[in-house]
Amino acid sequence: MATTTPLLEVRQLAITLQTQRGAVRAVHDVDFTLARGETLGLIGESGCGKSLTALALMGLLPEGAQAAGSIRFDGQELLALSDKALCRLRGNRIGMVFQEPMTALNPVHTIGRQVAEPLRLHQGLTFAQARAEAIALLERVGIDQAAQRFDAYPHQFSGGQRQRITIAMALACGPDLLIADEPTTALDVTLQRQILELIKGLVAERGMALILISHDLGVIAQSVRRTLVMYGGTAVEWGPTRAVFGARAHPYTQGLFAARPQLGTARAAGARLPTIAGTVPELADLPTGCPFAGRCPFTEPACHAALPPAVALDADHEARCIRLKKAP
Amino acid sequence: MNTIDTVASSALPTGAGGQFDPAPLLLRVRDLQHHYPLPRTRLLGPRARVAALQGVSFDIRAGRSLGVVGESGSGKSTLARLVMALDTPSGGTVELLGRDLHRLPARELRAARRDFQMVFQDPYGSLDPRQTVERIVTEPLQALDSATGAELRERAAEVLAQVGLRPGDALKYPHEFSGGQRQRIAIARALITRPRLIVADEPVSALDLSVQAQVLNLLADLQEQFGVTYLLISHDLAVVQHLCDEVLVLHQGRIVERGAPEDLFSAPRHPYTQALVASVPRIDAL
Amino acid sequence: QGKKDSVTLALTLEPPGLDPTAGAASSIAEVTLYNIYETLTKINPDGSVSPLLAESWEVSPDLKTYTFRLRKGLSFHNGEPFNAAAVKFSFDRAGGDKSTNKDKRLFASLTTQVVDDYTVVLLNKDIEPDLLFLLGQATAIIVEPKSADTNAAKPVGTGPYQLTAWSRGASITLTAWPQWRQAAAIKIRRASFRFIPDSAAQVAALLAGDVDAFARVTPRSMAQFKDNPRFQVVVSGSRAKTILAINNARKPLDDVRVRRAIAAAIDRKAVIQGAADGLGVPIGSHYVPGAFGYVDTTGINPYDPEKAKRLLAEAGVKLPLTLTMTLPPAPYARQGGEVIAAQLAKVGIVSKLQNVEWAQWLSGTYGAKNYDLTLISHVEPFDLGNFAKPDYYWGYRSPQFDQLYEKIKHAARPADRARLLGEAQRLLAEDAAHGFLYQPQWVTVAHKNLRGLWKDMPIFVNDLSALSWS
Amino acid sequence: MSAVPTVTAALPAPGFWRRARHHRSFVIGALLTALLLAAALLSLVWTPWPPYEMAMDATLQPPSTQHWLGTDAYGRDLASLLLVGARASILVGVIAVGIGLALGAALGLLAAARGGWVEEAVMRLADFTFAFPALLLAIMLTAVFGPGIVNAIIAIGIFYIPTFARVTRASAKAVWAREYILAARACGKGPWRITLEHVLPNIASVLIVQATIQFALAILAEAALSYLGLGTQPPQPSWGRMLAESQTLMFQAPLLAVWPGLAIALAVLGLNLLGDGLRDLLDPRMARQR
Amino acid sequence: MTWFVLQRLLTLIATLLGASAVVFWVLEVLPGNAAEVLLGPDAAPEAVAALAAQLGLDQPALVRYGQWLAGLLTGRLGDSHAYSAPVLHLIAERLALTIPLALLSMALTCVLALAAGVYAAARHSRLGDWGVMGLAQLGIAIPNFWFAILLILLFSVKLQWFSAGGFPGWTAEAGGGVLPALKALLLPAVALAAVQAAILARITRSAVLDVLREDFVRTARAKGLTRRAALWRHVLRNAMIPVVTVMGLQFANLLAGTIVVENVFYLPGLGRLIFQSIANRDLVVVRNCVMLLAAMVVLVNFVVDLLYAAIDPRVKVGSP
Ligand SMILES: Nc1ncnc2c1ncn2[C@@H]1O[C@H](COP(=O)(O)OP(=O)(O)OP(=O)(O)O)[C@@H](O)[C@H]1O
Ligand SMILES: Nc1ncnc2c1ncn2[C@@H]1O[C@H](COP(=O)(O)OP(=O)(O)OP(=O)(O)O)[C@@H](O)[C@H]1O
Ligand SMILES: [Mg+2]
Ligand SMILES: [Mg+2]
Repeated sequence: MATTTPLLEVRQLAITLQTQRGAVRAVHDVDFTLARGETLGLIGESGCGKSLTALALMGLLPEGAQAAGSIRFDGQELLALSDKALCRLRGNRIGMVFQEPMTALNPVHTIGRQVAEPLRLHQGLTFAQARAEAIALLERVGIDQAAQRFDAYPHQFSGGQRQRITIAMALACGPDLLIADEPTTALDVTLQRQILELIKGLVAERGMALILISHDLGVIAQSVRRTLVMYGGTAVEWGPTRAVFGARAHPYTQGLFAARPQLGTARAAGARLPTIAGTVPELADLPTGCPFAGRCPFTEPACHAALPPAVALDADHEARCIRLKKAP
Repeated sequence: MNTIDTVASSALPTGAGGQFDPAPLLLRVRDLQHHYPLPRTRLLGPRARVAALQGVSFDIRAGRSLGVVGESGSGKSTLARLVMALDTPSGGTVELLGRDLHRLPARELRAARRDFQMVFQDPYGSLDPRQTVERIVTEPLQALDSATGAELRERAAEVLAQVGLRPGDALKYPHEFSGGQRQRIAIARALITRPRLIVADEPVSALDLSVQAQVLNLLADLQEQFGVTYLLISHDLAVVQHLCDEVLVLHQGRIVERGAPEDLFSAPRHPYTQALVASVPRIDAL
Repeated sequence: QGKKDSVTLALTLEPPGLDPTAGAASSIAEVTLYNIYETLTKINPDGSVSPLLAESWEVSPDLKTYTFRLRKGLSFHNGEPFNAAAVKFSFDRAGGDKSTNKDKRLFASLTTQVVDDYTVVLLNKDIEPDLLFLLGQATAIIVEPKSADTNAAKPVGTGPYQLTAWSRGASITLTAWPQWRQAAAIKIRRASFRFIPDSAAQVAALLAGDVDAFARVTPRSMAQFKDNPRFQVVVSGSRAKTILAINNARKPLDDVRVRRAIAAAIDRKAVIQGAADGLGVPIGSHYVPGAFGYVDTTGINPYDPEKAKRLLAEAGVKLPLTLTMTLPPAPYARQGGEVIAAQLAKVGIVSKLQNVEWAQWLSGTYGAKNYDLTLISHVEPFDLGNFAKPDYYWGYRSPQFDQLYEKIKHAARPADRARLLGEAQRLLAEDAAHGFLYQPQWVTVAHKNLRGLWKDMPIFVNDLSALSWS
Repeated sequence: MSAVPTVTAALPAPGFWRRARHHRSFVIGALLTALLLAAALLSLVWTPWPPYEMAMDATLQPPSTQHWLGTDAYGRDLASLLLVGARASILVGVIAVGIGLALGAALGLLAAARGGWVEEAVMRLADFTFAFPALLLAIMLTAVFGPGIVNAIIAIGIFYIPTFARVTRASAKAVWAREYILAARACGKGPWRITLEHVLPNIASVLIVQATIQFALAILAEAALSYLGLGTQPPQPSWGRMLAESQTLMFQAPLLAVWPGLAIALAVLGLNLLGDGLRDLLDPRMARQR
Repeated sequence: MTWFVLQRLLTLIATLLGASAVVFWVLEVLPGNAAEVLLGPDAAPEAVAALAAQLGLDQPALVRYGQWLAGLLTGRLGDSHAYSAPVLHLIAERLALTIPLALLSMALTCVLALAAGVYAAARHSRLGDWGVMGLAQLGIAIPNFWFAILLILLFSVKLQWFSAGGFPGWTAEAGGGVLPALKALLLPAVALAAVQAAILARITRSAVLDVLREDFVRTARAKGLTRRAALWRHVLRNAMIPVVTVMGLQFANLLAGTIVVENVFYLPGLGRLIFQSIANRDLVVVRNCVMLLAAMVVLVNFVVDLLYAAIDPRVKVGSP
């Protein structure tokens, strides 16, 4: 029985924010499931709700934000758990890596102490045990001379090294699920590649499930098996990465892919990139119905009526667009 | 002009000899060096220094665009600041239209600034939040000559139209615009003096994919229309490839490779360029 | 109950040192006089003089030779004997070149002769009818030659009390000296003085029971103790004169009509109310009720604003007349100044109030005579002579008064003196030398069971040996 | 060094007044401050009684229909004195803050613009002034030039110079690090023009907030100086002086101390709340979040 | 680090030297002199002149400045004009009160302010926050001498728990002792601390709130720390960085604030000594006291800088 329940099951997730202009729904109608060992990518432009979704999974939404729907982790309803119970999960069974390696570490604590903290907290290790374990972890994520640098402070490390340290922290207790929220956006491409390789390797090695958030199509393409494209707080298309990237069923997905300058294709003088008209609207200004309505070249009155239902296109590949239903 | 070897040849005095290329030489950078001093750690003894640029030389011909790529800390921004004469180099020269910018008297340099302008990375940070778009856009003119208010207004309306903003936007404040629109404002500011050269330091790296495409198109259009020359700095190889005729790869303050972007990115020679190109995540890898 | 033999007194100001011959602060005398140090004569609450270290004395008819017979068998706290040599040393020192005694001039005119161990003769160059009173003041204490220079910190005298502790800024503690001649009669074995300048703190300290008696408390706080059964309030007369001093040398104040106008513009009752909360007796001249030869001169320049305006018009003064009024920091001056300024304003005299520190008052007003009007209390008991000093800060010059004063100095018969004094008072009143305001009264607030407090206070003194608990 | 909020707000941002209307601290603060100003202005044209008129037969009266707040020890009308006293508070605040702001901001801007040894010198000078506690400085100055409101104000103002210099420098440096400054330099503008056109407007909100705080502190400082007898001098009324004078009668006529105390507390409270409100309203981070 | 300390020390000495010159010349301009004040208005002019000569007031200013500086270096500060006691002794006596008073109120300030500030920040925008910060607003708005009088009214006059002022001294022989002395200092310390604590509480609150918004707090929470644990382990030390700076500045204000409170509670402290000595023109005392205060302030700021380095590891490599 237990083997059939997915590790993570998100249903009808909706997140409401208190803003100056009243309560707005920042995320709505997001569904996905994740089995053990599976990898999922969340992709979308800035402000589409990727981070809020991730924070909702951690139970760390900002003050004034409310989550509704259902998040079941290993059969347990997270939205119903007390903060205390959540604390036992966080850092223990669910780990998270954040975008900014420069600010994600406490500047006044040594990195060793910070890496050892979840170990002492969740596994009740003594200081010496935690230290040995933390050094091993740091070495595993590629910090040279980890034992010597255990008592160094974050400012004594480079950006790439710091991101490795935060990964070590997230992995310390061997979580079942790792959430990485744009873990490489602040880094160079060469470092980005190293970090992504590291995460991929660790996921494979430990059999963790991974949720990787990025706005870089290439990163998602190379790192995860399944992809979920978000726009305006909603999942507009999801399925196996190969299928989503290949079929590009939703007009937003199409627009996104087209706008991307590609490396390697020969440069034609005066070549123009196809663009998506308009700009991403504010949360409070989102149109009713399909959030992409208005910017979408195929907008029709029906688009504004209601959020289009998910249309299954392929095994596991679905998208929300009314045009898809009409298509054969 | 594909390899490092060409540095030597282009370093030769061109004089009237450059005529085999139809476009005249606009910018000539020779052996540019720059050090930043580090804070003293000991009472006596020498101050440590960071060599941000170590002997960089290149030329840009009018109407062409040169891309500069390289990892963080390779000296890209330093190069931009030196070309813009915002800092004094530790060594080397920057000649625009035959004049060494760093040897010009202050007054002449100010006048010469009409010919070269800059676009910055951060569309939120590079516009003064307390000035109207009109004031921001006309800033280079305010600093240059004593144009009347009416003239300034007219010129502002003109450039705003050129970058695709509405006339009504002139009296708004930056925070009323989206990132892409802000970058347009920044570009309008650079365009207003009808410069020959625009130095753009990471002009699109803070923008979303869909907005980035709009700005890249705008830059391309403007070049076509006005024949502006770009010195485009970016860490995104694809962006550079899309816009530039020639690329320099900067590594630890030195040029390690240069050439046409297609060639360079399809067949990198220098190990560093190879690593760089290999690291770019691609969707066609699927 | 434990209070039976100790008492805590409070004073507004702390003495800077404990040597009254080296400083003028009245607080020095308040702590030391008759307690640590003694004088040849003792001034009584009613202003009369009785023997103290001198058993008796004789005065020559010309008032120039005084013969004192000293008490025998006394010694100083340090064990040295008290005798005629000590008296001579004390007086010679006070009048000597290096003397910093406030009354240096007086002692300089005295010659002290030792007749035998217990008899001294004082020869005075001038006539000083009040010499016996003056010899009872703190400046005339008898000191012991060897310890004289260290008296400021380690006072040595012949008095009933000795200094036991001085925590500077906070308190001084005196304890009874067992070898004193009538040690058995002393009820208070231990007395401490606390220094509380802030008037609110004074009230609080009394109400909280921290102090048993407060001599010369700020009058304004008296009201809250009058009806309180825990306290007794003693209101005592004084020899002080609070005046609105006028710079007689300055124009237009050199015109007697202008000065009279000022005097007529002042409603003394209101001033007494405002400056001293009603605790004062109006005076019309530089002399106080209760002093020898006093005459009531308050009717000479009565409160009459109309007359004041007339006088100013007569004098041809252009109104509004702007005068500076310099006010030293004492509350009576600051408060009274405000009231007087309001009164003068009614007759067209605008007074610019200038509040100064004592130091500034002493150097600017008193020293450099740079002022028009100033409000000040003169506490010296007999100081009519200041009107005859040509260089005094008042700038008052009157040949008539000078003659009169010369006569007073040489008038040996009390009746003559009284008449002459009366004449002098009237002259000053008619000349309107100053705006004479009132004789202040001192308020002592004390625990209701404390006995022996001085009813009247010709000089500032806290005679501990007279105190007891009932 | 110091905790200076790096506020680079957009004034007049749209919705400033709309947001302001709903900001509790701002509304209360603005009302109290307006009340203070109104009292001072009113006193110029009208007071219930002539403020300097004494009535020795009507001293220390309790509040009545005649004297709304009662009378003082000279029989003067307390309500009138309070109204006139507001002038002193405003005078102290405006001039002291004016001195501090004018000189301090200039020094701070200079330090931020020039950097290097100039900055070092300015900051050391500020440290130097800080080495003398404010009250001590005031006492010494009033001792030299005589007590009085003008000297008290100058003393307070002098002490404000380094305070403003530090705040200005810190926020100006933050502005100097922004890219739009680089843009202005790329346009060929010199440091003085940049300071005037870009830096000053962008740190204005910080200075405004600081000014309201210092204003409040100045009112308290005047009260403390008056208590020590070094502030406003008679017959001019000031709240500090009224409070100081009422201390003696605290046990007899407590209301005498209550009114000026209340007036000071409300004025200071108002200014502080106003400053708090402005800080929130002018901070773009807050603007975006709420 | 050594360079850092050395440089701070050098500027410290320069500051003090500058301060000494300013202090001396400011006092030089004061009208009036100690001899006049000591002997009062009725004194004979000859006596005043004799006293002035005895006190050395008739020497040129430059000579006296030199003598004073030399005295400062050798520790021979001379005698007070008014008290004719050694200045060093006088100051030491006063410091025995002022330093404990300042420390006591600083301790009170810190405890109150940190507790209130952290509590309010933890309850951000809730009732507890409003309550505590309302109190803090009130604390800032009330003049401290007024508050002191209220304390006396309540605790000394009404309840008679404490004496209304005065200081019994630290030793039993002067009628005091450690406990009575502390008891005498308690109300003044509270009066002094109230305002400072209110200010510091507000700063603490906003510092804690600022740090709470930092990314690393979210990281800590993501590790499974409860809100409270994250606050204690990760927020506080970071929030201390701005708080410590303000505390340094406050210590200076506190030293000056003692002048007022010492007046209300008639405590023989350094503040009142300065105040009185200025009035008495006892400039020897004033000069040295002011220098002492300045030195303490500068020193405290120096210590704050060092403390900074202790709290924030980034400072060590940092710029001068
Ligand atoms: N604390 C908050 N208060 C108010 N609005 C918020 C808050 N956090 C996020 N939002 C808003 O919610 C929306 C979704 O934010 P989210 O951070 O999830 O976007 P994202 O997809 O992660 O974007 P990015 O790529 O920029 O990180 C945005 O419009 C954002 O402005
Ligand atoms: N003001 C400065 N003081 C000291 N060192 C500096 C300064 N500015 C830059 N550097 C150093 O000079 C080197 C080159 O910096 P530069 O900013 O030119 O790099 P970059 O290529 O623009 O990097 P990025 O992609 O991160 O913007 C780096 O090592 C950097 O640390
Ligand atoms: Mg995000
Ligand atoms: Mg850069």
